[in-house]
Amino acid sequence: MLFGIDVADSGSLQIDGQPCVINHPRKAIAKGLAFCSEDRKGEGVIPTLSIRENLILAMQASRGAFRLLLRAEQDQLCDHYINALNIKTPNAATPIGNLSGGNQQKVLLARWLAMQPRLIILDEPTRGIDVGAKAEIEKLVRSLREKGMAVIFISSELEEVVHTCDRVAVLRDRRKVGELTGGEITEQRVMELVAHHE
Amino acid sequence: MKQKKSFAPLGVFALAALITFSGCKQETSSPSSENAEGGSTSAAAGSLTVGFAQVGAESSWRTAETESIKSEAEKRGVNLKFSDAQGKQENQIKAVNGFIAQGVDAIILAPVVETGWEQVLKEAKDAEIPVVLVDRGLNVSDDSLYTTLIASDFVAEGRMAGEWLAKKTDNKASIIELQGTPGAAPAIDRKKGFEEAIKAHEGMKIIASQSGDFRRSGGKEVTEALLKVNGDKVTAIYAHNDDMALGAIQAIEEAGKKPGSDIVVLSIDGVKGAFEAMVKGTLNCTVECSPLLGPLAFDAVEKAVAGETLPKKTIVDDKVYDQSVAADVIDSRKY
Amino acid sequence: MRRFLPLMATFAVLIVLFAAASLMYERFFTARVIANLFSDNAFLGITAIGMTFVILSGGIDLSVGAVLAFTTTFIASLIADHAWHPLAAIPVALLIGTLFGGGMGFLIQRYELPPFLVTLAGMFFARGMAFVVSTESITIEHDFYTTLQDLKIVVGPKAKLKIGALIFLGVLGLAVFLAHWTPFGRNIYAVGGNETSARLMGLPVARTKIMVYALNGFCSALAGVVATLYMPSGNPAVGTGLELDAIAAVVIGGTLLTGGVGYVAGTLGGVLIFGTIQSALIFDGSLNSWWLRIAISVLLLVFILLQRQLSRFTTSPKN
Amino acid sequence: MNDPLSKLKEWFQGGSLMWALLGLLTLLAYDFVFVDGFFRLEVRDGHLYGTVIDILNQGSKTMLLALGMTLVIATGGVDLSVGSLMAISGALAAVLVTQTELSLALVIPLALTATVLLGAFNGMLVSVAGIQPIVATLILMVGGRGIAMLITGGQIVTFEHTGFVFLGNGHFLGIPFTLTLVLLMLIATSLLMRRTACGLFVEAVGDNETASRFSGISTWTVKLSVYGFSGLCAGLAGLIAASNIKAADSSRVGEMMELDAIFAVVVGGTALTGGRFNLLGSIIGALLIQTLTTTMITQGVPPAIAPVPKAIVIVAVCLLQSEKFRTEVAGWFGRRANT
Repeated sequence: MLFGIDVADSGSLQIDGQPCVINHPRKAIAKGLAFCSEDRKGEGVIPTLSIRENLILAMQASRGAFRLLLRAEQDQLCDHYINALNIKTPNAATPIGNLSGGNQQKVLLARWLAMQPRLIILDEPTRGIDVGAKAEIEKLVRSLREKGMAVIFISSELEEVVHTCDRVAVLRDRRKVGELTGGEITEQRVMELVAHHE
Repeated sequence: MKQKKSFAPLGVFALAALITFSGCKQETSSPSSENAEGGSTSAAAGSLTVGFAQVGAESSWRTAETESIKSEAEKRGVNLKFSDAQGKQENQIKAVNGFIAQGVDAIILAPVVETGWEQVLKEAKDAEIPVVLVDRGLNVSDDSLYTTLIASDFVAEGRMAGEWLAKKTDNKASIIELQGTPGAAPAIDRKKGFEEAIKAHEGMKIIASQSGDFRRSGGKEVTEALLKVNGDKVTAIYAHNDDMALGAIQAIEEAGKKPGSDIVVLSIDGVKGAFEAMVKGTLNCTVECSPLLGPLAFDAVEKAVAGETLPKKTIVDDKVYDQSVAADVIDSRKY
Repeated sequence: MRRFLPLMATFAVLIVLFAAASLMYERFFTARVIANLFSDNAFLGITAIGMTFVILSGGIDLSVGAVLAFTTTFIASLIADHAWHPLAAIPVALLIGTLFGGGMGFLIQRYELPPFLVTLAGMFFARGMAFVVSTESITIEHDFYTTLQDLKIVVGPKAKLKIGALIFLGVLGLAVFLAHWTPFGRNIYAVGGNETSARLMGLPVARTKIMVYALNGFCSALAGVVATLYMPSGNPAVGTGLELDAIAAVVIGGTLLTGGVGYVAGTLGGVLIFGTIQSALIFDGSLNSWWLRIAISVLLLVFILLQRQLSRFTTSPKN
Repeated sequence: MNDPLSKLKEWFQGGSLMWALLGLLTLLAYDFVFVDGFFRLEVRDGHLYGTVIDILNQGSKTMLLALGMTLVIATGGVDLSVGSLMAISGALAAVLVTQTELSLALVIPLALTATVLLGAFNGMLVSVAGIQPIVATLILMVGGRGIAMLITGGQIVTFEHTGFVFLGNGHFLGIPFTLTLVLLMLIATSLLMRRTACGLFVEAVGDNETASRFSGISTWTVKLSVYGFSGLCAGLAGLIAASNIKAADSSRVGEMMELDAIFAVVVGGTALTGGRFNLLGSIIGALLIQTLTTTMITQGVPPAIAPVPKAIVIVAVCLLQSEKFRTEVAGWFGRRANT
C-alpha cells in the first residue's frame, strides 16, 4: 500500500513531513522507496530475461525509455552485484529463470539496491530459498542497516526477525498489536504479543 | 488492486447508444412508416413494409444493387427494413426470421448461396409472406417456397464472354482465368459457361486458372505471378468480375505489355470502371450483369402483395459491351 | 456466492439489452423472438460451448468454423452423392470431427506447440478439405432429414424451439454437468488455472488437454450437423469467421482467455447477448452496411465494458 | 560479450529464427527445381523484374504488419484489427487525394495519424479497461471496416495521383520502393528497440506484467504505444495496398491478413505468450508465407484447396521449432542406426 500498489481506505502518508499520495509504484520509487515482493515468481522476476536485464530494470524504468544505460555501465553494475551478493551464475546473460530461488532473490535485491533507495521494504525475502542464501540475505540486510538505509523487513519467521531488526511491530489480523525495540526483541516477547493481545 | 467504480454511467451510456442508433433511422435513408402513409404515390404500396436481406457490401456491384433497391423503396414510399449479412448465410436466415417475426408484408432476398433455404422459406410461407428472390436462383425441390425470381443467368454470362473471345481471337487463345471466390455461385457458373463456350474450339485453351477472390488486389497479384511463369504464351485474360480485370490490367502494364492489344482482357459485370478502361483501350470487353434490380423487384412485391400471380422466373437481359460502343454508353452508366 | 457474480453481471447485461430493444421495437418482446434467439444461434452456441472448455483449459481453437463447414459438406456429400442414410453419415462425421480435434490436441500437448498456430493450420486444412469434398454447395434431400427438421416444441404463440435449439439446450445441460460435476471438468479448471501444479497434483494433464480439443472437435462437428438441420445443405464456405464470434461469446460470458476462470452458463449469456444485438439491428433495419458494422462493434464494446464494470464492481471489496 | 559470433547467436535466439529461415530456404529450393524461371531476374525500364521481386513487393504489406504485430505479441497481446486499419488508411488517403487539394505530404501523415490513434484506442481498451486483447481488437476489426466503408461510401475509390501511386509501384535504386520502406521501418524499429530501453520494457511487460509494474515501468504506456505502433504499421501497409492497385477497396483490402501477420510473427520465433521478440524473424516469417502463396499460384494449385498446403507448412515449421519433436525424431533415427 505504501508502494502504491493498493489504494488506502483511510489514513495519510507523510514523507519528510510532506503529505503525499502514492498511487503507482513509479511515484513510490521517485520518493526513494523500494519494494521487494514476497511473491518472487509472480511479482518479482521476469523469467526469460537475463540477469543483466532484470537487474537494471528498475533503474532503467526510472530513467525513462529513451535514456538507455550504456552497456559498459550495465556490465559494471552486474559485475559489482554478482560479486557483492555472491550470485552464483555463469554470466550476466543467463536467463534469471535458470537460477535457484536464492540467487533470483539476490538479483531482485540488487535491482533495488542499484537504485540506492532511502527505504527498502523486504516482504518475506527469505521464503522458499535454501539455508545458505538465507543466511547471506540476512547478513546483507544487517549490513544495509549499518550503512544507514531504512529497511522494513516483513517476515513470519521469528528467528530471523529477532536477528535482523532494531524495531519490531507486531501485526495481527491487520492491526498493530505491539511494538518492541532494542533489547526488548526476543522471540518470546514477540510470541506473547501474537498469542494474546488485550 | 481492484477498484470500486461506478457502473451506472456506463449503463446510461449503453441505453443512449441504442437510442442513438435508432435515431439514425430518420437521418440515414429509408423513410419512416409515418411519411410512407402520408406521402404515398403508388396505389398498391400504401404503407408496405418490406424486408431486404442483402448478402453484404463486398463489391461496388453489390453496393449498386443495394442502392437501387433503397432508392426504389424511397420512390414508392415503402418502409424498407435493410439487413446486411456480411456474406454469411446464417446471418441472412436470421434476418429473414427477424422479418417474419416483425410481420413485414414481403421479403426481398438476395441469397448468398443456392442451397439450404427450405426451412426458413417454409416459415415465411406459413406466415403467408411473399418472398422475392433477386440476382440468384435457389436449389429447392418445392418452388412454391418463393414467389418469384429476378436474376441474371451467370452461366449465360460466362458463355457470352467465351463466345465473344472466340470471335475476337479467331478461335485461338491461351487464356489465364481469374476465378472469383472459391465456392461462390457466380464464380462456379461463370467458369462453367466460359468453358462450355470454348470447348468447341480446339485452339482455345485455359493455361492457368487461379482465384483472385473477386478483388482488385487479387487480380493483380495472380496475374503478376502467372505472367512471369508463363511468359509470352498468354494471349488473353478472362476475369470473373471487373475488379479483378482492372487489377490484371495494371499487372500487364507493369510487365511491359499493352493490355487490350498484346493481351486481350475481358470480364463480367459492367461497372463504370470497366467502361472507363474500355474507353482507354485497356479492357476489351465486359458482359453486363445489371445490379439495378430495384424497380423489377418492387413491381413483383406489389403484385405479390395484391395477390396477382407472377412468373416464377424473370431473367434480366445481359448484354456484351466492347470497346466499339464503350464511349457511347459510358455516360449512361449508373454504377 | 460471490464467485457467481460475474455470471450474474453477464445476465444482467443481457436483460438490460433485451429490455431496451423491447422498448424500442414493436413485437420484439415476444415468445417468438426469444425462441428464435435459441434456434438461430444454436450452432454458434454449440461451438461456443466447446470453445469454453478449450479456453478454460488455457488454449484456443480457431478451427471450429472450418470443421463445421467440412462436416456439413461431408454429410451432404454422403447423403446426396453416395446415398448414405443420415443415421450412418452423422455418426461418421461426428467421429471425424472428434478425431480431428483430438489430433490437434495431440500435436499441441505432445510437442508443446502453440494452440493458436496448430488450430490455425487446422482451420486452413479443414476448410481446404471441405472444398476437396465439394467446391459447390450441395442440397440435402432426405425424408429422414425432413422429419428431423419438423421436430419442435411449441413454447408460446407462434414460438417454437426447433431441433437445433433443442440440441443446443441439451448440449448446454450436459456441458454444465461435465464442467462442474465430473473429474474431467475439475481437471480442465485445474490445468487451465496452473498446468504445473496440476501436474504436480498428479492430474492427467496430457489426457485432459487432448480430450478438451477432441471434445471441441466433437462440438464443432455437432454444430455442423445442427447447421445442416438449420439450412439443409452442405456448404464448404459456411461458417467463416465463426471462430471469432464463438470466442467473443465466450469472453463476453465472463471466461478469461488465460484459462481456469469462467462458466459454461456464462457462454450461454454471451451467445444470447450477441444474438440479441443482431436481432435488434435486424428489427431496426434502417442502417446501411457500414453503419451496421459500426453499430455492432459499438454495442459490443459498450456491453463488454458494462459487463466488465459490473463484475469488477461486484467482486471488488476483496482487498 | 561483444564479439560478432555471440552477437550472431543472440540474433538467432536459440535457433527459432533458424527454423523459419530453413523453411523459407526449403521452399525456395523447391521453387528453384520445379518452377521454371522462378529466379529469373531481368532489368526492365531501369528496375529489377522477376518473381522474386514480386514476392518482396507483395510481401511488403505482411512484413509491415508483422513488425507491428511482433511488438504487440511480445507484450502478450494480439491485434486482430490490422486488416481493418489498412482499409481505413487506404480509404482516407484515397478520398483525400481525389476529393481535396491537400498535398501528399499532408495526406499521408493524416491517414497514419488516424490509424495510430485507432491503434492507441485498442491499447486503451487492453490496458486501461482491461479487456482481453483478442476481443478488444475484434471490436475494431468489425467496426473499422465499417468506418472505412463510411469514408468511401461503400465504393471503390480509384485515383491516379502520381506521388501516391509511386508509394506502392515505384522503384528506388532499382528495387521496389515498398521494399525500401520495409527495410527503413525494420532498421528504425530495431534501433528503437535495441538502442533504447523500449525493447527491454516491451519484453518485461510481456513476460511478467506485475513484476514490471512493481519495478516502476508504466505498463499501460508500453501497451498503448505498441498498439499505436501496430496501428502505424497497419496504416502504412494500407497505403501501400491502396497505392498498389491505384484504388481503395475498403470492403475487401486486408481481409485475413491479421492471421498471416500473426503466423509470420510466431514462425519467426516470438511466442504468443509474450516476452522475447525477434523482428527479423517476423520478416522472414512474412516472406515465407508470401513465397508460399506465390508458389501456389505459379504451380496451379486449385484455389479451393490452396489452404491445405498452407496448413501443412504451418504445422511443419511449428514441429521443427518444437524441441520435443526434434529430440523424438533424433530418437527414431538413433534407433534405426542401432538396429
